[in-house]
Amino acid sequence: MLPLPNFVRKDRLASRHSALPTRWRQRVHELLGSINDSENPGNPMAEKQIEGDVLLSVRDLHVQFLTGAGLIHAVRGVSYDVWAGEIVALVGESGCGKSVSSLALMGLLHGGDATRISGAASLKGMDYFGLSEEQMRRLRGREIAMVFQEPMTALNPVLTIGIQIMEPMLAHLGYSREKAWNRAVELLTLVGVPDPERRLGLYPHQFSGGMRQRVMIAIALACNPSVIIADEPTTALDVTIQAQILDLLQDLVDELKIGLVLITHNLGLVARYADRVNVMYAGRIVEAGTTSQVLRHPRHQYTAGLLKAVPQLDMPRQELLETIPGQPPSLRALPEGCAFRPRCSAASDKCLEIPALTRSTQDHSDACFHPFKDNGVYPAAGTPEPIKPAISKEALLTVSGLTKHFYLGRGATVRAVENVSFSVPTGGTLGLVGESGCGKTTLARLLLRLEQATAGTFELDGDDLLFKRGQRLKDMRRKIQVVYQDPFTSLNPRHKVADALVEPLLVHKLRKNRREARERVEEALSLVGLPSEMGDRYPHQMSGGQRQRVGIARALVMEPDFIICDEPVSALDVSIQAQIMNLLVELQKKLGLTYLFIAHDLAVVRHISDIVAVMYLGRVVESGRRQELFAEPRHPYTQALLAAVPSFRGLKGEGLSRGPLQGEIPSPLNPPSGCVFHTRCPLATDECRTAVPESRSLTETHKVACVRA
Amino acid sequence: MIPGKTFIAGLAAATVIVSAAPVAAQGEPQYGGALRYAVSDDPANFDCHAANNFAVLMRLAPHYSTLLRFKPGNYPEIEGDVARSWEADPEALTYTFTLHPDIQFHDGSQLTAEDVAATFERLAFPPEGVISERIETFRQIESVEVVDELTVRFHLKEWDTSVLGTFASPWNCIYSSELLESNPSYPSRVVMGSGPFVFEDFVAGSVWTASRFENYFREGQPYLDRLESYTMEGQAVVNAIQAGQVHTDFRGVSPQAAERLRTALGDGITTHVGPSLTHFLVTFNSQSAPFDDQRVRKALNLAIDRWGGVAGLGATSEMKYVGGPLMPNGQFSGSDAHLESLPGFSRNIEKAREEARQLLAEAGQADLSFTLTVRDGPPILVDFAVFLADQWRRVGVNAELKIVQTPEWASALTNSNFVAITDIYSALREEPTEQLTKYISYDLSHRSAGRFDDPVLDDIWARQAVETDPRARLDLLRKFEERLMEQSYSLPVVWLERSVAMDAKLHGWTFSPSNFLYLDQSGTWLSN
Amino acid sequence: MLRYLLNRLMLAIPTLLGVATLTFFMLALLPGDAVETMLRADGGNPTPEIIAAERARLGLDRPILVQFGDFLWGLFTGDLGSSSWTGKPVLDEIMLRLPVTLELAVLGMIIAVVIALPLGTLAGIFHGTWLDNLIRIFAFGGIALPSFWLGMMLALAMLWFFNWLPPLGSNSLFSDPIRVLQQLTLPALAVGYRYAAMLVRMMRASVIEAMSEDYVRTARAKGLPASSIVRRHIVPNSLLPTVTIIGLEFALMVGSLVVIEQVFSLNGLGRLFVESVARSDLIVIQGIVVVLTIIFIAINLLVDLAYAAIDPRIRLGRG
Amino acid sequence: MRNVFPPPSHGPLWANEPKRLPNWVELIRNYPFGVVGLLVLVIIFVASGLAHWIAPYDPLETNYANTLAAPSLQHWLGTDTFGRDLLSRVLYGGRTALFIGVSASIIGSTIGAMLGITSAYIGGWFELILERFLEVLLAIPTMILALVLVATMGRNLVFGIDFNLVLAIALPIVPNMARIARSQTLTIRRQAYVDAARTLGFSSSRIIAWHIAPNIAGPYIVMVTTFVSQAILIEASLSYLGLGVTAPTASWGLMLAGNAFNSALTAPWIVIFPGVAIALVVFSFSMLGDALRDIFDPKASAGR
Repeated sequence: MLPLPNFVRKDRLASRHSALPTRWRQRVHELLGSINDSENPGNPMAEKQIEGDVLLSVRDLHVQFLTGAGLIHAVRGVSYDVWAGEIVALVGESGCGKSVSSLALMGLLHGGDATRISGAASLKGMDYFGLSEEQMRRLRGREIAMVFQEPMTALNPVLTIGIQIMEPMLAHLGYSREKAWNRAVELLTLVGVPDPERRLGLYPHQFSGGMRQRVMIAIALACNPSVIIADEPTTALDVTIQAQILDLLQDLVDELKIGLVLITHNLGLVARYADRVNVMYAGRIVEAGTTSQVLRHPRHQYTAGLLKAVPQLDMPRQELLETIPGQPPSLRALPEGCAFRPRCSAASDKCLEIPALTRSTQDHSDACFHPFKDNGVYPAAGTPEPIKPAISKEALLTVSGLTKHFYLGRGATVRAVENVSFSVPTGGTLGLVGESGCGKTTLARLLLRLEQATAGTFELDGDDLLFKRGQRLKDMRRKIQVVYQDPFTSLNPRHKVADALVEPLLVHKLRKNRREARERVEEALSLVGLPSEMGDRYPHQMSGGQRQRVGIARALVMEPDFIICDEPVSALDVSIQAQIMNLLVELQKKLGLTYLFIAHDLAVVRHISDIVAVMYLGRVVESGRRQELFAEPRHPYTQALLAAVPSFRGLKGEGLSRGPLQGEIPSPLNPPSGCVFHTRCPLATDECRTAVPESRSLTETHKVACVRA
Repeated sequence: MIPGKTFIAGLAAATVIVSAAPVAAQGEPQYGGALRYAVSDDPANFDCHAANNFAVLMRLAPHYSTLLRFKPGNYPEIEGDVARSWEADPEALTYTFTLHPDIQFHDGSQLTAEDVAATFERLAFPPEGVISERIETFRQIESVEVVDELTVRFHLKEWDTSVLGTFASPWNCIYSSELLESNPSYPSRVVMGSGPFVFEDFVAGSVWTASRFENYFREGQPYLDRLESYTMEGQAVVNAIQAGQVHTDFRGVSPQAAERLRTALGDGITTHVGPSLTHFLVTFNSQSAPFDDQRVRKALNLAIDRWGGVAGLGATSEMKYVGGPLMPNGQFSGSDAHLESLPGFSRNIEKAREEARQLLAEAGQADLSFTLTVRDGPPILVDFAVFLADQWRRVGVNAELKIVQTPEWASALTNSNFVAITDIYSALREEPTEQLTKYISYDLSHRSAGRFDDPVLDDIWARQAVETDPRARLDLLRKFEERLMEQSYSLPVVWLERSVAMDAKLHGWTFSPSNFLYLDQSGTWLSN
Repeated sequence: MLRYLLNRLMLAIPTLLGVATLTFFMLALLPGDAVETMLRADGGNPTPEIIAAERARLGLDRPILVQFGDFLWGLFTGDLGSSSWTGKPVLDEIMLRLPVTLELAVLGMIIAVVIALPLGTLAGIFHGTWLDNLIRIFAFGGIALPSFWLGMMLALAMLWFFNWLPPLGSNSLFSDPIRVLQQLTLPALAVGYRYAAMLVRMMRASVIEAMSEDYVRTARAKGLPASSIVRRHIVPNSLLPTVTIIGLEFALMVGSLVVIEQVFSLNGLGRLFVESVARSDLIVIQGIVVVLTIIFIAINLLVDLAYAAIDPRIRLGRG
Repeated sequence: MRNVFPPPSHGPLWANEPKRLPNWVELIRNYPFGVVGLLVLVIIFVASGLAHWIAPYDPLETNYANTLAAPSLQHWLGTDTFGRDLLSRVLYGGRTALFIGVSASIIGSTIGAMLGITSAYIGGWFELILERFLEVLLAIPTMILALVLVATMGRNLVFGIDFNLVLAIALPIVPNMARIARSQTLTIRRQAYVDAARTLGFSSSRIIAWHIAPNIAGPYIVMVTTFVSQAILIEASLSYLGLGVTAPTASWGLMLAGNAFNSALTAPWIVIFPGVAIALVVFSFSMLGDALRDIFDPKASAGR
């Protein structure tokens, strides 16, 4: 293993300080003083921990940006510590300051005087915020490293990954190229990239997303740093790959005694991997403690609300989710006092003051005047739901043998959708679940007639829609509507909300004139819980949740029978997800709508669907009623998916199974022969490699396409 | 340097050096050196007989001899070139030429009467597939007879004194009869004559090189070792002269450019300035309205302030002299008083314009508007058209310029596809019969641009051509001018000045009013 | 990689055919009789018989589609017809002038690249500073100054201060490279400046964009020194869009060549083109357009090669 | 290299939001070149638009008694070889340049944008054929294409403006704009709101006109600005070669054509002022275009 860099040794700290300009020396001492001063308003848990094995210590970190839109105070006094060999999670919704604070710690923010930072941070006891940019640079990658969210863009496309892994060693450790190369081979082996010697000569585009993230981790590990900050390291990855990557990080932390800061919005990941957790809201840590304390006994109202709002696979399904009302605050105009006050059911006048983070037990603190009382939010991991009969026998939508091939020329064919059949009962919801590239979105586009199917039929109400043209296609379009994933791109930025909603009514002549159409639009807006004055806004003047409501209203004005929801909540913050899902459920009840609900999140699908179909590489591998499929998954892929989903019932160290699925998802351009899943399947036999498994009926509703199930 | 100051100084210094300085005044010729000069265009092919662009002649003249030539240093006197002597016999309608013995072609063969006869037969009676641009000039020739090896006799249809000048035309390059026999169009591809310089190489678009012909028949000539002529045009020429890259452009440069060169190079530059045989004219289409009305044509003639124009434009451009169809201050021109009495030449422009407006009003064309077709080429052609339009604007007539490329312009001219068109006419020498072919009826002369039919005018032209009494001929010419300007079919407007700026080291070249002469460089030499 | 190149080559063929077709019909459908205008190019006065004979000689009396077929076949066999002005094969006329134009273009391109890449990089990494502003003004100047004006002013300045101009005549790059350099450097500066300006702008924009890319953040997180981030991460990636522009801007540079060759009396294709326009020598015009298109396509092919050399995603294919 | 990534200041925080500068000051600070370009253009537009009233002389009015006069109080920029007032000619020349530049740019860009949007949206054979065709046009160097066009089409004066000249300058713009519009449309087409419009049963023409075209307005304006400068340069070059604007119309390129440079050393004003005028206008359009690009496409100016 590598020696520690000598410049961070404490005995040399003094001499380093003397090398700094007087102004800075003074500043460093001030800051050091303030850390040792126990009255600082920072994290009370930190007091005793200043010495010992603390690797990274953050005190009262503030970050401000001066932007064209005004002053943004993104981080407002964040303090926490990271010890060797532990994973500390920073969890919160978008804009809570979790990423900005870590970039500040890495010294990666720039912008000169337009960005201001105050507070202190020390690595192994050495305050490093006062260092010059050049000294800071020597620390980055050497002592503190970072893994970013987007493995697709975080690697330089024109350099081999070998060079990219070797760079920090050459820059910091003065290694010869040969030595760096050997170490790079070692590192790739360590992060689980097979055939490392050959792979070092390859370029990033020759790697899959999961592999790239492993390379990123290898880069971070190159100089054997003491702290790694992982900023949403798996958000862009599929759930089975996510588990692989986090298991890897967990192992590295255990083995190398690194301190890992895991930044995430996913409470399930926190539960499964973090030792301690800091919950952030509007630039502050509102609750901190060990993972079990915070997740099992949340004290801040926000934490509790968040935990309730997220559907969990291992908890009984509720008809409606409990939601946190309102929108996350804008950092430019925070509410006075506790930032969560306007959304908090327990808020009182007292909350007009800013609550300090105070310790409630040895390893748990919170910043709430009215802490949440644990009154059975979490019934024990429950009995399985009883299997109820399907809502309706009568199918509104029947799809059979639907196939879509994209021809790329030179004989290359992407089999995006292959022989898919299912039906959706009137008034019911079919949940379609699968990882990226499984064909679920293509399927939606086929049903919407945005793509023309290669083969198959689909009937709505007994009417075959696949080859309709002209006016009849237009009529069909009225009956089938869609809610898109990304509320930022699904609304035309140049049209006011009301205009966007009035337009289809007039085009389809559903209303005689603009005034009547406007009335209908206001009706639809109120149905989705938006005040009618929202109609006069442009999309960019609204929040993500509001836009998604507009997207739903746009589908509703057409009075459709059938709505396709294409990942409608995956781009939304956790607290907003629940609101939208509840809205969909309520609308279904009220209007008797039928849904096709596409998602990659199994918990969300379980929450909302009556029938679930699991897709893998263009095929439906298993389908059935929600209750039977989740209680008794038969296909090995379904089982693996379920196992890979982290849930905050199963905490770290509670003996969960590891590494559910190995390998990568094969390319749909060149799918495996026989059963497409056989390359990753633990049960695969020779038969699976040759024969395409037929869909077998296990019960009247439960079908599986696997010979071994 | 202060620009304004230079400019004023320049004006004062203009037109100092007088033209046609005798060769002797320049001292003893020195041998050697390469003459580099600019030529504005490439030859399409190498056949003198088929060409009529002086740029072609600038390239070809040094390679060929002619029967007679204009005497160096003594324009417009004519002397023999390959002809040692000649006899005219008006009774027998013959010209008999005796050639120099010992004239060699560049290929070593002897130049004999056969070659002269073959050349002139080719010019006057071109065989199938050969283009001769001189058929009209030689319309008087009946036949060519080879008397003996050194004697050739021309039989004419009728007697014409002007024909002697025609024999001196530099266009009549003498070709080898032997080669012509095998291929009548060899001259278009091969340069092989008996002139002072032997063709070396031609890079299209770039440079034409020639070297001294050691066996040139004139003793001691030529003086130069080499000729290099570069294809270049416009501002690049002046730049190149200034930088010393070329010695000169024999066509001449604008006074403005000459002034610039004098300023920059001082004594290093010699400028030969004098009147030119080139003039600009404008022709109306007399066959169609509104120019079928003489009043309209005359009004437009009256509106042109020729005197004022040359006073201003002459300062910066070659448009320097006012004259009728014949060169002002020449052998055949009338007095200033007569000129000023002609319509359009009055010094009292206000009165003339008043009359013009009145004529227009009478003709019902008070706000006439028409298109003037203008040949694109040297910028001065456009400037000329701008001048005309400006003059007409002052009597309320709007002339829209239509600037076209030379081919389209030529087509418009011959097909009478124009309303009004500008034209340029360069003559070889002062010879009214030939020069006035531009101004007579079209059925008599294809050179004439105006599609009019005026027996009166034609009659005067025919009479002066055969008039042997010089005074009576001059009177006829004045009558011609009066009729022409009154009818205003085609209007001579300005006569150009020729100003050739050359490196002061260049000597022995003769300045003449014509661009076409003295281009064989046989007497040209460079001092050290 | 090879397949990528072949693919590019195949794509060039329809473009070339299209250009040939377009120019052929544009010129063939000219109003008026082309032959007659050609014959008058020298101010001559041809008789109808001569015109008819010439038409027959050039094969212009045949149906237009037959002529077109002939033209395409000629193109295929390297026969672009004969100049109606000199009667010589158009290909010869063009090949005579091609070296100068190519040398000038390449020299201009080299000057542009040598000037533009460092300046663009500097402007990009120091964007918003006075240095950036200076470089931007330099670049705007290159875009704004008309080439002919700049060329003429350069020539006059040379005359004024040094009484020197580039040597005249045709010089071969192989026998006398020094003279060729003397002859072409000044005009190449005039065309290269504009070219450089375009590249500076592109390079600057690409550098600015690259600086905010995730991989640069990664490189910073590794603690690499700024110089090596610029050298290894920012510049190679910024070169990609800039290299594309090098190919595309060539088309614009040809426009400058047309006037610059005029100004410096260079015996190149641009000058031949302008002269042929004045002589209405349609067959030469047609030939030049086709040849320039081939050069343009070839240059873009080279650019694609360079692109592939820099970008492993193309060199090695996807995944 | 030190300040490549200027580090943030580890200083005291802002207690309150610092007072923001007025919008126009911000604009000047952020886009100094763009603001200068805009101002110069406004001045030039006004001056040449009002040339009829501002110009001290008629641009065609000759004075043979006062040719090539140096700049003076009577003639601020001097006179040319016809004794015409150079200031008036420069002003009227601006009118010519701007009219031809702006109209050619708008015509070319609009046709190009329509073709680009339509082909990208409709796709299929239409796109394939159109794309080939545009590639053909793109492969012919701009100036050569314009030259061939003016040489073949001849002149066609409509109200004193050579319409064919405008077309010849506009045509090379078409494929360039079409390419840009096409790539923009392909991006926009992938946006969910276009899909949404299709699933709402809107016709293609409605989607193109109401949903795609307005979202291309930004790049369109940027490109129109860029192409104006290109068009002005081409007009000047064509006129310089004698194939553009017809004399005696005042045009900057024409003022430099012919023998103008012969007077460059004796009467430098006649070549300097028109050259400077061209450069200034193109300079300003480029600066404005760059600033507009930064404003409409913040990605290109990331990190500002």
